[in-house]
Amino acid sequence: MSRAALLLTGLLAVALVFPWLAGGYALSVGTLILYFAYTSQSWNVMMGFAGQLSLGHALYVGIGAYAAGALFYHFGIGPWAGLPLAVALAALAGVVIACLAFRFGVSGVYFALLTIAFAEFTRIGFDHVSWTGGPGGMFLKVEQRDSIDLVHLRGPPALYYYVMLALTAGALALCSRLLGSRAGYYWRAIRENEEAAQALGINVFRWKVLAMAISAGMTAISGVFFAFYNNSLFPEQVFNTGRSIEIVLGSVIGGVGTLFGPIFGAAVFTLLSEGATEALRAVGWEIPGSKGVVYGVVLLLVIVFLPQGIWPPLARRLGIR
Amino acid sequence: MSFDLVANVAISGILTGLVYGLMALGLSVIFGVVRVVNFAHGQMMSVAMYAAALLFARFELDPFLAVAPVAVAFFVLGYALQAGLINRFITRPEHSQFLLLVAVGLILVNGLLMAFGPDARSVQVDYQLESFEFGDILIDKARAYAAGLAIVTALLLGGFFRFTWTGVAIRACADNYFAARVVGLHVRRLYALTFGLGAVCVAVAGCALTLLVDVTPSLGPHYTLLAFVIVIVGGLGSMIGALLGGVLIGVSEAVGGLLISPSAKSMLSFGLLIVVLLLRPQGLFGRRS
Amino acid sequence: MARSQGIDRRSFTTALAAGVATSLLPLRSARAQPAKLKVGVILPRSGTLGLTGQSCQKGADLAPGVIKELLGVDLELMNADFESNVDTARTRAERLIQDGAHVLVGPFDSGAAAAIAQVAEQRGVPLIINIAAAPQITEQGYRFVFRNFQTATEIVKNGLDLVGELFQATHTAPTTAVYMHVNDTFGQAMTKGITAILPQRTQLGFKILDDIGYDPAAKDLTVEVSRAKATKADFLLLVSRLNDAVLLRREMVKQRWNPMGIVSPGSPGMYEEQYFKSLGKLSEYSISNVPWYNPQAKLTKLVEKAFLKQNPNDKLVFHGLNVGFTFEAILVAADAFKRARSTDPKALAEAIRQTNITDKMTLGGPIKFNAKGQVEGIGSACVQNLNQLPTVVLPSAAATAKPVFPTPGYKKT
Amino acid sequence: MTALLRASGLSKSFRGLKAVANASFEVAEGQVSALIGPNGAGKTTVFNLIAGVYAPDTGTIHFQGRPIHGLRPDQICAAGIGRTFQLVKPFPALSVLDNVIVGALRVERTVAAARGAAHAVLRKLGLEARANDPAATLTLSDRKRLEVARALATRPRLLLLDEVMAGLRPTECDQLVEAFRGLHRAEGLTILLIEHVMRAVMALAQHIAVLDRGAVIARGTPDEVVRDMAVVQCYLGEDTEI
Repeated sequence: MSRAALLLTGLLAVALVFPWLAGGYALSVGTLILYFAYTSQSWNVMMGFAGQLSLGHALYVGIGAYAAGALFYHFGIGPWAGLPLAVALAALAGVVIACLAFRFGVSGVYFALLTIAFAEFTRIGFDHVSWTGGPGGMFLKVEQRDSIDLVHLRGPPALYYYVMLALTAGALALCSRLLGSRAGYYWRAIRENEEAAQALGINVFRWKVLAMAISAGMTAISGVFFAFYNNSLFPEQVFNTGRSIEIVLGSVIGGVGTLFGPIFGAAVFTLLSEGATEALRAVGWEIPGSKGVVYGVVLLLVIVFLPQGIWPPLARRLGIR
Repeated sequence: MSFDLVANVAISGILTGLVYGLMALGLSVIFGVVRVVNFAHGQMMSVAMYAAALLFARFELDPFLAVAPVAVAFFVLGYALQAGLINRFITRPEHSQFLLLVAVGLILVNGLLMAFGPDARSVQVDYQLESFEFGDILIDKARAYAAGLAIVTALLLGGFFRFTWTGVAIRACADNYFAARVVGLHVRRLYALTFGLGAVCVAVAGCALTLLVDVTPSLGPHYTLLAFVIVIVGGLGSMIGALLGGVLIGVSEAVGGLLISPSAKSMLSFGLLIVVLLLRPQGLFGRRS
Repeated sequence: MARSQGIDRRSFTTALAAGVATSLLPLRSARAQPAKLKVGVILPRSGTLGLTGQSCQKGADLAPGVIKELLGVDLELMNADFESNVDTARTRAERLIQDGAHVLVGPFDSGAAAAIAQVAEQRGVPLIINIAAAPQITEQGYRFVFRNFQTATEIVKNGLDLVGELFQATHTAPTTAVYMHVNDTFGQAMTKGITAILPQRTQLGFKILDDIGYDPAAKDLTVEVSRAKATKADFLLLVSRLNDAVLLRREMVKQRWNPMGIVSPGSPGMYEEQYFKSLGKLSEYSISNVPWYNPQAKLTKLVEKAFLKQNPNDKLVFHGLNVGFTFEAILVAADAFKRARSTDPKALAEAIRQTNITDKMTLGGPIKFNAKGQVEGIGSACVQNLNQLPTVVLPSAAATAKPVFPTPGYKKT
Repeated sequence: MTALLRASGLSKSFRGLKAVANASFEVAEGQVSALIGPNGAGKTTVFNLIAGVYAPDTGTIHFQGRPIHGLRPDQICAAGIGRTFQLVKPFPALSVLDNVIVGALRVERTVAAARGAAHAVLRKLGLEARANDPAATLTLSDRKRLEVARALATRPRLLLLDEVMAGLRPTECDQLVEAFRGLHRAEGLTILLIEHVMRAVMALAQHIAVLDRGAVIARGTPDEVVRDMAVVQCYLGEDTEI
């Protein structure tokens, strides 16, 4: 067994027994880590694989959340039935944005700004859609807490943890498959040099759109989870630009374009943010904003001194290629 | 809808837009030359606003007079930021630069929160509640002065780029990085200078804006986005484009607020941004590159 | 930042590591000895709602002392700041429960309340909402969520009734109003209430000419006020938060708009200290019909004494609503603890359900929860800013001054 | 001998500047042809017109009898034309092997098959030893080889080489010439090269077209062209290296 496989098995084993070891708070932090790992992995398909910088991924989380949430809220249709719709809608949105952007030759920073603009546009738009509750929010009905109802994704916290764990593992497997497939080769070629990729017969436009569709669809699944985990949705919360940045952070801290980076990065930055709160409390320095400053400084240090992210140098040290 | 109403709203939109335009001008200059996306732009401006509010609270210094010290301080800070940090990033990939400035923005927002708490600060001067009256048309005095300051600052900056050797050198850098290096320009120093000048725009706009808007630590990100919208719509690297873009956004949001629900008016800006990016990526007033 | 000298890097790193470690260790706290009730107070002490959260915190801080005196029960407060961020609210709530909180109190904001309610329900720990008006929260089917505050619908009902009383008391009969509201969870809930209830209150005799919703993060309300002014309505019906209320009032003066008055059918903002601080004279005469406290009540005197002891330079009246309802939420918890003689969350929840507190600080009937965990019959007062103080002017039973309406316009001094 | 590629009457202007003016030429099947001319003669533009980077203003390009002018670069590649870039454009973060696999995937159905094909191409160009190194670590000469390998992996009928010798040392140049000769001999690959280094042109090309100011001014076998050089010289100026 290779070192990577060993590490992966070990991690998975720890992750599987974690709910038995951890208290409620740790479990919720664990769920949060997995959530960010998953969304960041999804984002990584676009940026890490295909090289297209999206800063508006909250859009797809929101579409997924609202699609599945609204089906449940208005028609009592459970999340699993809502899932395909959520994925389809988000993928469609991704395709539309990608087609517009790439057809008109929007790229780089401009593309990033375009994705922000679409997300913001949608956020404000949702503020004026009364069917989804507008800014007042959409509140999903909550069932009894001790019954495990997989059909409606209702149950104790551990259920959500395992759902998220399954999703994260699934995303890792999917991304690993993708990376080794024709798509993976083509995307990386496009990322490295679009012109050269095109000269090798790659229809750059089509493959970029595909990357966007897959990334958006994957992200939407986390939105469905988000809706049923939180039970209340507000456009301001869901589509916020800050959300999009959180999604990006995992990959960037962990290592853009790597498979383990997003997972590792999500863990680091979630623990950092929680740890900073605890640490500041421990040293009696509970001033509003102090956590944010610590967070910002650490982020700054990582970016300045570890431009590849934390994972690649660590992997080298562990002897994993 | 009466003419007075539209005229009143449009005029105030133009005036506010000019101030926003000045802020965006700072972004345009930085982006146009250094090619780095300043995602901490609005956050920097909220720092300037705090500085102005603080100078007022401590010394009763009118924000229009506070412009001088704040601008000088910002020039130094901007220069230092570029020279010490961002210059190391000019060859890094875009997402890396973006995160660097996100981190800077985070530190600024939360630093302000730590230093000043969450409550809004404002400046109270006599002319703030006064207006020029032309029949039914009322023009807010503070707003008019702020817009005037924005225009003067933009003109000075324009003059600098056109008539001074350094200004011309900076433009050369913007046009062609390698050529500029080949002819022996100290590019990195010029970059730092540019960032300093961008920061001055931000400082002046921030001081002017304290008269119109109460400042809170969380104000920054909103203005960062606004600055981007203006710069892209107006045309990157076009100085007049940034000002006109500001005016356009100011007026469209103002008039939009009359026609549709005011809470939806920002959709117009983002909608405009999307359309411009797709159809005229060089901006409405920019040259095709 | 001078404070940074306090921490060197190593001690910080150690603390950070320790923080990460403790936050993950399964600390199963002993819940056996019922000597003390641990109350997790979760409020937005920083961020956009920071000021109000800090105001609420004052009510929490004085609670242990007053309640010890009142019920002889020992309380331990565990404070958490959710930074006006719903996600943080969620993890902070988890953390409080993990650290052994027997009951949660908070969080002022409906969005956060919805998130915390979810956690409370999952962990089976009672949450007593101090302030948060979105009606849906007590309609989602939670069993561990209680609210001692009016829902938006009730606020609107009471608020509009008080508007009627105001007209009667001042012998005025405005026929038109322009309605402005902040477009967030709270404003939306209020708007829904008003659209439903106003048509039933035909005796009020005014109609709404325009409905202007604005962005809660609005920096500039020029357009909104211009549009409102253009309706030439008799008075302004306003549902606001704090910052926007300040902004709006100033803009009205700039645009020389002097309607008969500004009346809030029940929203924060105009009775809060910052409103007076930022606006000075301009704050005068604004009217808020809000859930309020009874200045005459016995409990109020007790609370006020404690409040002044802790905040010698403050006045209770500026924090009345926030302090009152936060204090009462903790009181409910303490009272249930006393009766249940246990910190077991299920027992506590059961006891809370049986609450019947008649000796209270806020206006209205006794604190009794219905099947959904909602208290009904909380009273409102018409509070007008007079002589730089929020002053109860209606209902006459609790009033300390007469209402002024129409209000005199702003004059430059 | 049939013409594999036939360009006739090609013109292309940039902002009013005529880069290619009514140029016509043919590339015969199985031959090595070269396009030479001074800087600014329009060679690279002609090249880019063939490769689909630009569409010609006027004129047609036929490949195997099919019109290909105005197609996108990826369609040109799919039609069977491989190319290299004057300024090499490897995929720097990918390994040498992965670089070539990307090319091989044009014809192979699976990644595994593409890997096999890529190894074969690398062997042919003597890059096998570096297969697992990131492309960014290669020397310039090896990067040029990599470019050729990548283009070859797409199994082109026609290979376009854009100044592939530029910047190489004479020995490296000779090695590469040898490699091309081998390819041409072994597989009968048709090659069109644009080249400044006349040494390589004379060693490789069987047919030469001379381009000046966007127009073809001479064509023929290397000997014929050299014989014409006196004429050519006056067109091209003194600095043409022969």
